[in-house]
Order: sequence, then C-alpha cells, then structure tokens
Amino acid sequence: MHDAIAEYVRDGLSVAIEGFTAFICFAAGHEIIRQGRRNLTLIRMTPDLIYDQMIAAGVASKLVFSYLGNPGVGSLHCVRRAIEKGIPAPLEIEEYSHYGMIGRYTAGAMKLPFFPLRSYTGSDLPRMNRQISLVQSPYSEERIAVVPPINPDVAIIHAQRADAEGNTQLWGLLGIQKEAAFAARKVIVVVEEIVDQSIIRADPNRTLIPGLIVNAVVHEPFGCHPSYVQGYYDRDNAFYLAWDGISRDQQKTEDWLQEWVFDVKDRSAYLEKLGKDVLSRLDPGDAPTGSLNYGAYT
Amino acid sequence: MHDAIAEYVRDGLSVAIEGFTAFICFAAGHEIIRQGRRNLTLIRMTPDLIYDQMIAAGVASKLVFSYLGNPGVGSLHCVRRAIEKGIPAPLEIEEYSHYGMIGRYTAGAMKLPFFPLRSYTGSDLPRMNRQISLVQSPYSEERIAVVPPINPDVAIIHAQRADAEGNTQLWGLLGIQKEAAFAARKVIVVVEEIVDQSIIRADPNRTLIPGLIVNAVVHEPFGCHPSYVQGYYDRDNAFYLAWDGISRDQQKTEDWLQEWVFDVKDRSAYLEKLGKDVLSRLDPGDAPTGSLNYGAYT
Amino acid sequence: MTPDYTSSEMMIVAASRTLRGARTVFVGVGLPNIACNLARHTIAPDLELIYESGVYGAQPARLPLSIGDPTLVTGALSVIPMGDLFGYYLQGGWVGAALLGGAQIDRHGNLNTTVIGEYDSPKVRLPGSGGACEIAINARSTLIIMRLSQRAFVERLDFLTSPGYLEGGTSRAGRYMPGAGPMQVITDKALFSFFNDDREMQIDALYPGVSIDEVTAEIGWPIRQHESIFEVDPPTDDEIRIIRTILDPEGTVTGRLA
Amino acid sequence: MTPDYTSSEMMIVAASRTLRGARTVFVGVGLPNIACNLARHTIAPDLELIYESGVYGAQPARLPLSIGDPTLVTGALSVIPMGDLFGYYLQGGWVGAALLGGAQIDRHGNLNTTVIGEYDSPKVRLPGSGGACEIAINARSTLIIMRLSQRAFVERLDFLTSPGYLEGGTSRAGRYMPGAGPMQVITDKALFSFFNDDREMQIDALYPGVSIDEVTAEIGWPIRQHESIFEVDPPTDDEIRIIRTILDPEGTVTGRLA
Repeated sequence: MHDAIAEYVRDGLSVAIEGFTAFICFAAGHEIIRQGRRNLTLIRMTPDLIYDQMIAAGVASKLVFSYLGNPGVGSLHCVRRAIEKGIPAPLEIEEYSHYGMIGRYTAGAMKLPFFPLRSYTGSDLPRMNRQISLVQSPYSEERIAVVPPINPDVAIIHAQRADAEGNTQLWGLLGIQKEAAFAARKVIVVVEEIVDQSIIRADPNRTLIPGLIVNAVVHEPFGCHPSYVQGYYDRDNAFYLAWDGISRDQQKTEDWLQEWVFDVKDRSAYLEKLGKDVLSRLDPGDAPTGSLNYGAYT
Repeated sequence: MHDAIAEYVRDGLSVAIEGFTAFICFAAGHEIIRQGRRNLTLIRMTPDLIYDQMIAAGVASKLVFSYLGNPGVGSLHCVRRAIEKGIPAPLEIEEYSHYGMIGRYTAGAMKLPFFPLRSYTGSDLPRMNRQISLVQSPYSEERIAVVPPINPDVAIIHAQRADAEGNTQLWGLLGIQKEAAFAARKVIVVVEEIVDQSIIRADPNRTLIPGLIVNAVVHEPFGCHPSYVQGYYDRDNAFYLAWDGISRDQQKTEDWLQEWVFDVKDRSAYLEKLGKDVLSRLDPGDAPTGSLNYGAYT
Repeated sequence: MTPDYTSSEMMIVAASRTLRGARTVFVGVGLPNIACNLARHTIAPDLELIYESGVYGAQPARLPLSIGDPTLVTGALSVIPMGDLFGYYLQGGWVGAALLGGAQIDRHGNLNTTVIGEYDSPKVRLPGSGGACEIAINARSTLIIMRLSQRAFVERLDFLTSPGYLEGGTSRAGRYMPGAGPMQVITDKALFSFFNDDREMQIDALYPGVSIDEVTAEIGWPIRQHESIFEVDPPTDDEIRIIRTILDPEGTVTGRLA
Repeated sequence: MTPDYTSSEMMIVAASRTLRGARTVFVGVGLPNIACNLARHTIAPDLELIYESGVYGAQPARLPLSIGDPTLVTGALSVIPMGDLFGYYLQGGWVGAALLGGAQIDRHGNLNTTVIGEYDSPKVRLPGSGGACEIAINARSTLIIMRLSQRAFVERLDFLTSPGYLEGGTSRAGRYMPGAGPMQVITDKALFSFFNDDREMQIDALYPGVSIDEVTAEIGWPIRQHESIFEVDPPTDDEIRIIRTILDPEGTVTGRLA
C-alpha cells in the first residue's frame, strides 16, 4: 500500500476512492494522510467518514460529491467545518446529484463528451454549478440536462479478490466502481485476497475490473474497516456512531488521527491495535451462492 | 409458449428476440411462425437463422438490425432473398452498426431522448438512415453522433433460470438482453429451469432481469436449439452449416418449415423429432464456478 | 387518556397506509424503511423495496443501519450497479412511489436538502441532493415525510434541491418531468396533499387528538385546508404489534425519533 | 520448389507478426482468430483477445466457430454486456489493435461491408457494419485482412461502411476519431501500408515468390509502391507447427481459405 500510494497519489492530483457505503478503502485513505499529501481534489459520490478524516487532516483543497453524510448516523462534521468555517483550510466544492456523478464517471469511462440525464429541472443546482448544462434533442422539443465527463487521476477500488494481474471480482453493492476505474488515468485495486487466475476464469461474468486497466494490486485484508466487505466482514457501526462525537471537535479529530493514523505504521499495525475481538464481532456468518456450470466446451 | 405468444405477439407489432449468438429463442420464433403472425417489425442486432426462418415464413414486413450473417458460416440467404428480390414479400430495412443498436436499446430502456456514441463519422450509414443524427456538445466543438431510443412492443429473452415471478438469472454472453427487456413494453422470459426464489436470492448480483418488468415466464428446456445456452447445451453447428444449403432455395426452405415448424405441435414434439442423440451430442461438460459467500448479516 | 403509541409510530403507520397496493417503493433508512416494511406486512404484500445503493427486492434479516447495509444485499432479488438503478429502474419509469424528506419544504412541495443560508457562505451545510433531485423528477409519485415546524415549512426555500410542483399549477407540464410529483406530505401531526388546481399544499387530515391550530402554528405560510378535513384512524393493534415485535424491536428508530 | 505452406498460412503468419508486443486485439473468427492466437504463442505472449460479443481475455479450449462460441466464455477473464464492451473497452480507448475485413476497400483504406450495387436495389446484400464502423473509428489502430482481387480493391466503393483515412491526408483529424486508422493491409500476396502524407495505400512488401505485377494486376487503381519493397520472411517451422498442431489441427480455417 505504501508504495502504490507513493507512486500514484501525488500532491495536487485528483483522487476517487469509491464504493457506496460498502468497500470503502480506509487503508488507502489513511496511507494518503500518513504520507502527508496536499492539495488533492477528492472525488466521491458520498464522502463518508474516509473523506471526513482526510479533509480534517488537510490533504484536500477541493471536493467533488453528491451527498455529504455519515450514512444512517448524521452529518460529516469535518467536511462541514471546512465548508462552513474553513477549518483546517478552505475547501472548494463542486456538487451534483447522485445520477449526475454517475453520469460524469460514465462519460469519463466511455470517453463521451457529455452524459444526458433527466434531472435538475427546476432545481437550483445548475445555478450553483455551471458544469451542469443542457442539450437539444434532435428528435423532439426536449432539452435534456447533461454533465461533463470526469477522469480522476487515480481511482482506488476495494474488492473481495483479484488475481496478481488485477483482474478483479466483486459481489454485493457494485456502486460506481467499474465506471470510476475505467474513467481514471491510474487504477489501484485493493483486495481481501489475491487468488490464482484460474479462480477468476472459473466465473468470468463476476469480473468487474479487468487487469488491463489496473496499475497496482494491493493485498490488504480488512482494508475497509470500519466500512465493510460483503461476505468478509460487517460495518463497524459502533465506530460510525462514535465518529459523530469525535468529529464534532477539530482537536479531538486530530487526536484521533494521531493515534489511529500517524502513530500506526500500516494497516497491520492498525488491525493489531484494533484487536481480534472487534474483527470477530464483525464476522458476517455464511450465505453461500451455490455453484453454477459454465460448461467445458472442449 | 403458445399462450404467451398468442397473448403478446399480435400482428403488426414490433418484436425483439435478443441474444448475441447465444440464448436465441428458436422455440418462440417457431411458435410465432406457427401462429401465422403477419406484418411484424423484427428487431435484432444479428438476425441469425431465427429471423431468416421467420422472414422466409412471411411473418415480417420490416427488419431493424446491425449485422446480417450466419455466424461463422456465411450469408442469411432468406433475408437476402427478401431484400434483393422481394421473396416471399418485400422487406423494409432499417440499419445501424452494433453500437448504434446497443445505444437505441439503452436509450429506450433509460427513457432517454437519444444515446450519444462515437461512430458513423465519414460512413455512408447516416445517409441511408436519417434516424442517425448529430448533437452539439456544450463542452467542446464536438458534434457527436446520436441514435434515437427504440421500444419494442415485445422482447423475448431466453435464460438459464428464473423464479415463477420472472426474476431471471443468466451467465455467459449477456449481449443486450437487459437493455432490450427494459426497453420493451412487454417482456416474455423463456428459461431452461424454473427455480425456487431462494436460489435467485442466494446470488442477487446474477439477476439480469427483475420479475417486475416480466409479463410471462415460459419453461422451455432446449428452447434455443440450434443456438445454445451456456452450461446447458452447445450450439448445433451441424445445423448452422446445413441451413446454408437449405436456405439458398425458397422451396427447400418452405419444406423445412413445414416439416420442423408447422408439422410439430410444440417444442416437445420438435425435441422428440430431433432425437436424444442430437441433444446428448450437445452436452457441454462441466466447468463449475465454485460457491461464494454473501454473509448472513442477521 | 394518553394514546398508547408515539407520534413516530403514527407517522410510520400513516406513511405505510399510503402504499396500499403499491408494487415498488424507493426507500431510505430509518422511519421510511419501517413504514415500507410495515406496508409489506399489511396492505401491500407484493411491495418490493428499491434502494438507491443498487438493491431491488431487499429482504433484510435485521434492521438496516443505512441504505448500503449488507443485510439489504444478502437475500435480495437483484443487486446492480448504481448507474443501472438510476437509469433502468428510476429513469426507466419502474419506481412507483418514492419517499423523500428535507430540511425545508415550501407550499408547492419543493424541497431543500442543500443549505441553510447562502450557498457560498452557509449557516448550515446540509447533505445535498444525493439521488433526491432525480427521484423527485422521475418517480411516478413521491411521498414526503417531515416533522412539522416553522423552520421546516417555510414561505421561501433557501435552496431548491428537488422539485415538487415548482411554481405550482401546471409548472411541471411540458418540462419533461415524467413523474406526477408529490402526492402527500406525512408529518407528525397531520397529512397534507396537493389536490387542487394550484398544486398548493393543503391540510387533508389530522392525527387523533391534534387541533387545526396546532398544525397551522407550525407552518410558515397561511396553509390551505381541505373543505372536509378528516381524522386519521389511529394505529391498529396489529400495526403496533408488527412495528414493535418485528420491525424495530429495540426501538432504534421509533424511539430515537419519538 | 513448391513452398511447404499455403497462402492462408502465410497470411496468418504475416498478420500475427504485426501484433508484436500488442496488449489487446479485437478479433473476429476464422483466419484473424488463428493469427491472434499464433501471436500469443510467439511474439505477443501478453496479448489478450477481445471479442465484440462481450469477451475479454478468452482462452478457447477448442477452435471457436463464431465470435459468440461458448468456448470463448468458459475460462475467459471477463464476460460483460455488449454495451460495456463497446462503451468502456472500445470507446474507452482500451482496444490496441483491431482486425477488420471487407468486400471492398479503396486506396485510403475505407471499407465496404454493406452492399454491392445500389443500397436501395442491391446486387448483393452484404452483412452490414456489425461493430466495424465504430471499431474503425475508436480502435487505436486497425489491421485489414483481405485477399487481393480487382473486385475487392476498387477505385470507388459502392458504399462506405467503415472509415479508413476517408479522403486521405489529414481527413481524420479534428473529426473526433480517436483511433489512428489502418496501419497495414494484409493480403494473400503482399503487405500494404499508408505511411505517406496522402495516407494512400502502398505496397510495402511481397510474399516470397510473388512478383510486383501479380499484385498490381489485382488492384483497381494505380497502386503506389514503397521505394524499397522488401520480401516477407516465409513462415518459420515453429509458426507452421503451432498452426497445424495446436490452432487448427483439422485445417478448418487454413484448409477452407487456402
């Protein structure tokens, strides 16, 4: 992880750590904080706790997003503090709806000049964000809203498993990870397990991201805690609740960052500090899919 | 099958039997021929043998497509005869490239006024098909090609399995089936197996078509022969080769239709006539996926 | 006599009853989630829950903590990329009803979830649209769930995030907004609709024991009243039993919001 | 001395050699399929095969009979909807090289696969574009494989299905055509390129034993010649062995096309 972040996430670049509620790679976010990156443009539909922490640590100068919330809990206090009071530093924002962000990633991935969507009619959003525009349909009177492509410099995607070349399989909430990866100039894949390529090839419809577009594969078990990985561990909701208290205060937030990010060397040290009890509390139990037949066709 | 076709496929409607090389529901096509439908608009990226047979039988007055071929073999002689000589009846055509057809289905499914794609520049296709148009991007000088939505009256999709409500799972070539189903006004799903809903729910990422949009579920094992169903049976390539000979002659074609469509009551009778040896020759052998864990999360 | 249910429970029950016979509902967590699940247990047994996280036909084995809870994935009918959910399901016209909320609402059912104060120097920065803007435009109808208060029911929004009936009347017509707009506003004291030519919010019904004055006092404009306001039936024993024993046995939602 | 290989085998070998070091190739069945697999066994071991049917990284266990053969699915790295293949892979810029063919080609590498004669009253109705039109525009480069003949190498196409260099020169520039256009035309007698300012087809190399006159006789316009035409190396023993023992042991492709 250290090397992948050091090589691809440079000061001033745009970075998308994606995963909707699930698969949020806190390990990568913490490593970016630890390496002291500055002036990043952070892109994410739902900034979640990971960007709350990164913004509190001062890595970002701009945020592109569609929903600011601690899911199921409340506000992202650090992001609000940056927007409302410029603490620890002013934060430029560029704001869309969910489908607008989805459209931006999709257009970026498909190298389209724009993505059309039925949204924004009557809303104040286009007034505040001039990137949202309109296009006249040649087939009717309709003028439809469009958003421009987005191509992050780096996308970081967490998944259950990949082979050594980065052919990546994911099940559960697929979010916008495929689109973000294809839209990005560089892709870092972080996985719970690195598996033999034969396992990937045994179920090719499950492959969301091909190794072709992947620049680095990082093996980082429990890399999403306190977020979750379907079938591997549950969300640590106690932490999401606790963060609501910690994050209301900049000093308390900085103390937390010191203890849980700067003072731990890497993800292994973080997990050791967290303790086995927490991880075993998050065991999801079993719900197997069963096996299918693709046919040998020899 | 008889009832689903009788209820939803009426004279003069537009029908899309989709599936790219794979999952082509010959059982539905034959039933449409048997019921003597007329003036259908047939929509399909690759008309394949099924539309060759249907057009030779005189069910269609128009064809919307992107590639006319007997895959891996050669021409579709019946379609050519209709276009070149008006036999058995003149056939209007409306022609796109593959991505153009994909875009039409996608816009139809997403209720978009148009779908933008980087194609057609310098090609004669837009001259012959005025539906292909251009749209000015608000973000650059680019004028990009667009195609209009298509919404077939009926889509017929074959798959490995569905539950009784039509929640449908499919693995192998996914083609454009999801888009065609969502674009259509009515959807008929034809499956090799009807399974308990718990089997569908055990692997929710595998569900391509939700029962919500399905009007009829038909259980028709081997319903795709001579096409194939991944993991269930192989393509009957001997028939694809034989068709090249049969289809060169309208009389021979009509004799074949008499013998294999009109003179067999339904798919069971067809399979019985075909014989067990053919079906066992098409057994694909085993290539299992293995089972995954979604986690119980109770 | 103190009623043996909380105002949150009454809201849940009222919301669930609006889903009678519905086939699909686009749902958030918390109170709306319980309302939808209550409807499945009572007057809409075929109701399928759709979450913007990409889940269709969820069957949660526990109370979901967010719209991205893994318990919504396991056992669902279909789990898909968010682009498919917004493109094929929502924009495709397959979302029957959608539940929305907000920090502010105006007389035409327009919602603000973006900011209190100026956009560029906000007093309170709210979450933003999420999917609400396109849901408000594309869902066949929307149901709005909010607690009554002068701060929330305002003469003028600080920011229009998600359109209701815009300027009222026929403002939605001819603007390629496929959905019909808000059908009902469900609060902790009364139910409102927009069933008039101006598409202006009106009091349709009061919860048991609530007076008109208690309602109008919480609204920042002179609220219209339907000519014959009725009283909502209180929760049935069955509804309360399902909420308390099946849907929220620990009172996480009903307790917190009460 | 009769050479111990067929012209089909020479074409396959020549096509495979153009893929040296390539990472991805968009491939059809038949001769192009064998050429790509030969490249994987020889000079492009990391080459991944992409099929428009939605397959990336195929590892066919038998000779595929069509681009939709189930043997391309089983054991592939990824199998996806066609919209993703055309949108994310092809238009996204991830297809390095693509093999195309056609019934007619002109001096600027434009291809006709639609019709011989008038579009509205065709002498021969051909298959049409399939994916070729967008492949010709978006693939980083294309390789054209066709047998030489006066009927195929024509002064004027009956229909322009898939653009090469259009009117030649810089015609592709400024028209939002991300791909560079045709790099090479591989025939049964000679190799051609477009490496000149006019982007006009020129003879670069002859197969062993083929004369310039045999080539020019099959081309419907005065064909340019590179100033130093070279002779292509004949197939190596290894190349022939791989074709005959591994890729097409029954001679289905090499035999049929020979």
